[in-house]
Amino acid sequence: MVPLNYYLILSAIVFIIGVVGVLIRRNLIIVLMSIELMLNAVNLTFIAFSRFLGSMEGQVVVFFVMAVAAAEAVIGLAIIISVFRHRETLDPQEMQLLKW
Amino acid sequence: MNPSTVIFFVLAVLLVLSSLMVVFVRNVVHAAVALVAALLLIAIFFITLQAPMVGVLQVMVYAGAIMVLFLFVIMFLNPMTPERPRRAWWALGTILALLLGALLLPIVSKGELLADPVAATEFFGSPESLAKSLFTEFVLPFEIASIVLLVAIVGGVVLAKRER
Amino acid sequence: MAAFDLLRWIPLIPLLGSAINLFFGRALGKKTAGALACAAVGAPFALACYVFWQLPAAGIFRDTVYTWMDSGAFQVNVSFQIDALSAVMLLIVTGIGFLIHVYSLGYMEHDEDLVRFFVYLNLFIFFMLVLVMGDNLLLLFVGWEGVGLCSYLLVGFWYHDPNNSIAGNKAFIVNRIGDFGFVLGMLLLLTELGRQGVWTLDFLELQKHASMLSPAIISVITLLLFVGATGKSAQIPLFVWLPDAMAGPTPVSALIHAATMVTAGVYMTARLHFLFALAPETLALIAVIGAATAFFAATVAVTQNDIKKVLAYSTVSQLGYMFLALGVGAFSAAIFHVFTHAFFKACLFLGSGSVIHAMGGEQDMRKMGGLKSYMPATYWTYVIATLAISGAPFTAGFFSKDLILWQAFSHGATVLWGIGLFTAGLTAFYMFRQLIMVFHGDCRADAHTKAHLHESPTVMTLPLIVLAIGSIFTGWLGSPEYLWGSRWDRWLEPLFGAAEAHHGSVQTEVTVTLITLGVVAVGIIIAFIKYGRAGAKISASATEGGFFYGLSLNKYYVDEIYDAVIVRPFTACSVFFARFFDPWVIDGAVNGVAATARGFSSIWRGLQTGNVQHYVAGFLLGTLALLAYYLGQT
Amino acid sequence: MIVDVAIVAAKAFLVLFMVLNLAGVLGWIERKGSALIQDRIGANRASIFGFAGLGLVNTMIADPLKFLTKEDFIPPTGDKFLHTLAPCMALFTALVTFAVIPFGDVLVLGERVINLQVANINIGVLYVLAMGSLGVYGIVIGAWASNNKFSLLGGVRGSAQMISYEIAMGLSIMGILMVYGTLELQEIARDQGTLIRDLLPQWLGFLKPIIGWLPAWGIFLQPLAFLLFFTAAVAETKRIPFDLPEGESELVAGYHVEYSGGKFLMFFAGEFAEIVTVAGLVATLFFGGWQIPYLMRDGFHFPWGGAWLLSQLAVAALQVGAFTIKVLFFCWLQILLRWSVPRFRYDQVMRLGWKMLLPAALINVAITAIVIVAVQ
Repeated sequence: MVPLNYYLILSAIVFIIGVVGVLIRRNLIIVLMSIELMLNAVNLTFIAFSRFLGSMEGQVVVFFVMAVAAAEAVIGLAIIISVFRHRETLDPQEMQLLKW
Repeated sequence: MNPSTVIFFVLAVLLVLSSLMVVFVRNVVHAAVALVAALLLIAIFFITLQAPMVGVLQVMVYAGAIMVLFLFVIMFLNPMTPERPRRAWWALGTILALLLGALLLPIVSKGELLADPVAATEFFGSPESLAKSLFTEFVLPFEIASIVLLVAIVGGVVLAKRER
Repeated sequence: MAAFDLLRWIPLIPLLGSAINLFFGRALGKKTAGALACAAVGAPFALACYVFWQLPAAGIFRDTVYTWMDSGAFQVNVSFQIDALSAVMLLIVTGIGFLIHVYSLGYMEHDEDLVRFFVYLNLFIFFMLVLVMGDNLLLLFVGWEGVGLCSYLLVGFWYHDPNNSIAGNKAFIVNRIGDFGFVLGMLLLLTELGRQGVWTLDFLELQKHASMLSPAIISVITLLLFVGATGKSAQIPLFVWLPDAMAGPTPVSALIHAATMVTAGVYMTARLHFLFALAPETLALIAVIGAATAFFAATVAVTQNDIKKVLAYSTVSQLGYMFLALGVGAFSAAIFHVFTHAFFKACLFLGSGSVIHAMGGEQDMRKMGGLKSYMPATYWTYVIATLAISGAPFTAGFFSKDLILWQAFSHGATVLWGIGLFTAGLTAFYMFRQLIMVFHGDCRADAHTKAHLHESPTVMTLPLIVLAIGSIFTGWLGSPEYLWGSRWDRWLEPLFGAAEAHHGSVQTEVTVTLITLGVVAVGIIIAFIKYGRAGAKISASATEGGFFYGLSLNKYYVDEIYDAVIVRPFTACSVFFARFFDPWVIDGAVNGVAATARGFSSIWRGLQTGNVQHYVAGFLLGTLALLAYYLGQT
Repeated sequence: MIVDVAIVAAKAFLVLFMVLNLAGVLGWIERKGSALIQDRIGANRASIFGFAGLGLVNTMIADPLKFLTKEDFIPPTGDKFLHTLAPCMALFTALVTFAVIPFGDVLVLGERVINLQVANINIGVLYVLAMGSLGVYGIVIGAWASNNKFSLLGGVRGSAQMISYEIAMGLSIMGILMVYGTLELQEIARDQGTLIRDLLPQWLGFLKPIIGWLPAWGIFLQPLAFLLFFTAAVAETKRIPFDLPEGESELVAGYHVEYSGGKFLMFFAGEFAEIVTVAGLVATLFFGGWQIPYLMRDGFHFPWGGAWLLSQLAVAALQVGAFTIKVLFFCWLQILLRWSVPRFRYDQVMRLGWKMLLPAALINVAITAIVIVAVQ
């Protein structure tokens, strides 16, 4: 049986990789995908805890995370499409009109 | 090292590799395919952790629907202008992420190694057990989730519709 | 005391009527809206009659709807209460209100804004009912302010003419001064009683605990409350708004500015009689002001040429009588005069409205005359009401005014009685002057108006007839002891109790009455001598009538004096503040605060780059700090 | 342990072999069938050393050979890796789906109980749907990797179409899941062995003589679901009348326009494997799977009395045979459909999926729920 810590370390690594993606990539679609990666890293933690604590709650939470992630992806992609239509770019650093 | 640990490490290495590809590959489609691979690997992890229902749902929802949507949008927009990375920002981001790792890893790796405290039953993780918690204890969040999805559908249509 | 759930519907029905007409009135159409508005007052009248019939058995009805505010020991309920006094006012408000609503159907028939008119009118009835039915001073004040608002809205009803709006403003602002006194008095009462450990504004509670206050405090409180009463009931010095308020439609003048709202001050004083009875100085002042107002307004009324202005000053004068009665402690007599006055003054106003309606909007009496033959119903009802207000024997005014004069005399206020007596003569004179100028002699109207002269429709004459009947017989309820005795005093006895002990013998009383009748007769005769003769000079101007005539015609220049002494300095002061204080000090402070905030934010706004990834980095930094803190803890 | 692995491997091999060969056979059937429908001869050129008599065998061998010997062309501006990955994914998802479809009841050999199904997992239906949803990647990635406008258009069309019809397909299965109360395909197949008279409640007893003798197959319990599922499944295979992603007359060949040789063969075989899978699913979900009416584990028991006892092996053989015949029938039905119906327009495809199938599936679920509550 693989110990719980292994899963936690693995998901921490994946999570950090996702963070890096969100931080440095200049393509909104990849940023969004990195967010999905982070969500999945957290999901892995939930499932691992669910298994090792013998509680279904972790799996239920993952179920909800998936629902929310689906909604988030739909809205995020719709926003990307409408932004791309207006500005012909996917670079988040060029979308900075919303400031002082 | 028993077989399950070996399988774990093989899958873990693959997962980390595909995750790295998602973030560092230039081509958006390659990144998306790498993400699909990562999601499938995570689904396999779910199944090995006695969550087959969630695992299959992961394949259906994430790999089967969300990522197709991503690919669809990528093809729809077909953004071929290459990114112009900024070195300083890359360095900063990497340093911050490494710092996060340095702080996070000690937390998750310490503490006693739990080794299967609960003998997982056949029932655990099955559709019945998931449904039981979903429709009793979590029925309100479940209904709210359905509303969230409805709102997302409407919002997606409104946002992506070309205004006339 | 008995609980009675039906009570809340008495004010609610007019409110509902108002709301329905407000939202759906236009869709319903004029006829339906008008009928609805009338029904919304008629139904409470029926309820009021039922309540009145049931009242003797119960003593007091009370209906607590809900708790309005609950602050420590202090609690105010929205709660309605009917006792003998409220019941009388309730009948006046709903009964006469209903008649005037019906009358308005005819009077306002051709007006574009009929629906709006009825919305206001129903709203007024609602607030007036809250005023007379509230079981605490605060609820009374709500009604008090509400009727003030409706008065403002209705005076300026024809807002296309700026003069009407100005008159509305004047009514509102002058009332505000009085209301300020009212609020101060109420707050003082609350805090002073609170200091004794009784936090209440409930009338019954107040009555129970009134004796806990020191006489000096009571004097101050009652004086302040009386300031409120002078505003609402048009007494010196705040009477100036009432003549101008005649700019509103005539039914409004009849309902608000003659029968109901302006008597609110009298009602309030009577309602708080237990307080006023403990403050003899205030009562004395009230008596003096009442008598002075009565006399003063009567002298003005003598020379006015506007048919409604005469009635307006007459109203002020009659209100003065009421306050005279209050001042000598004859609360029952004051309310009795409120009751009879409501009938004959409403009748007079509606009659004048009928005349104005016939004359096509003309209000100058100099251009009338000889209308007797054109509009008999209006004429005869007008005659009856004129006789009643003049105090002709066995009319309503005879009983009520005589009672007041007798009370003044018997309480030893001989000088005030003398003034009242003289005023009675003046009243008879100017009322008959008006009657003669409007209905007798030759018609001085131009040919066009003459051709259109007509009797008013039945919806207008019917209320007149009912009110004329009331102008005679309502007085019979309060006949003196030497005739058939007063049902009125017996009705109000549980409330005002032995406060009204009659002094003096029957002989004296009869003698006093005869003197009054003599003075009244002299006034009538002079009126006929001066204006009744054929070819009498009707049109007089200020220059040819002598000094006093001019003084009276110009209302003693009170408006001008107020303008010079109060309004102009006040305006000058406002201008100073507007020009200098506001832009430099106030705006400077506000702008300074804004500038300070902007100055500091210019330092920090660099953080808001608009770049999502920068925000994510900030996010991450925060997470790192939290994690580091957590690690440091363990 | 090793024997178990060997049995599973054998079953997997058997199924793979059968499906792939069936795909080959279907290729020939399609050629000949279309020729029959269009009143021509068709597929008569393949000959082995001049011998053209064995049309089926010849074509089955000649087709793959032809593909495999052709040049494998990759567009120079395309993406080499993904171009190769795409057909593999298409074929893979089509083949692995069959793993959970049972082709027979259990076979008892001595002490060993062999489940005639490659993998018996308790969420078989979901697995089918999940693999079906992965199938879209073959198209999308292949289309994009070709770097061709036609193929990209085909890929976009394909992904939209497959996502749309997946929903209707999943919801139409929902009725079946509610009726049989399980996600296991083997369980579903087993439950269809009962007769309707055993399911009828007391107050519907009068129906027993009329329909009580029917087996409780999905087609009888969920007729609407069958129509919806079959339509959606055909749309998922992207064949006429739903072949918008290929659209030969508009997009040349759609997503596989830049494919040739072995990779094209994989797409080609994947498509036929999908047909077989759909047929297997339809048979399992709605037509009793391996069930033959009144055939129990020990032989036939007829509702009107009487029995015909059979040995266990014979029963197993009968079951597998019945399943095969059902699968073949539905394969033939799909091919017949393809050559009988014209292609939809794209908006019609979308309207059918979202405005007709989806609401109908939802209504079906609602009605099923009400009926289930009423019957219980």
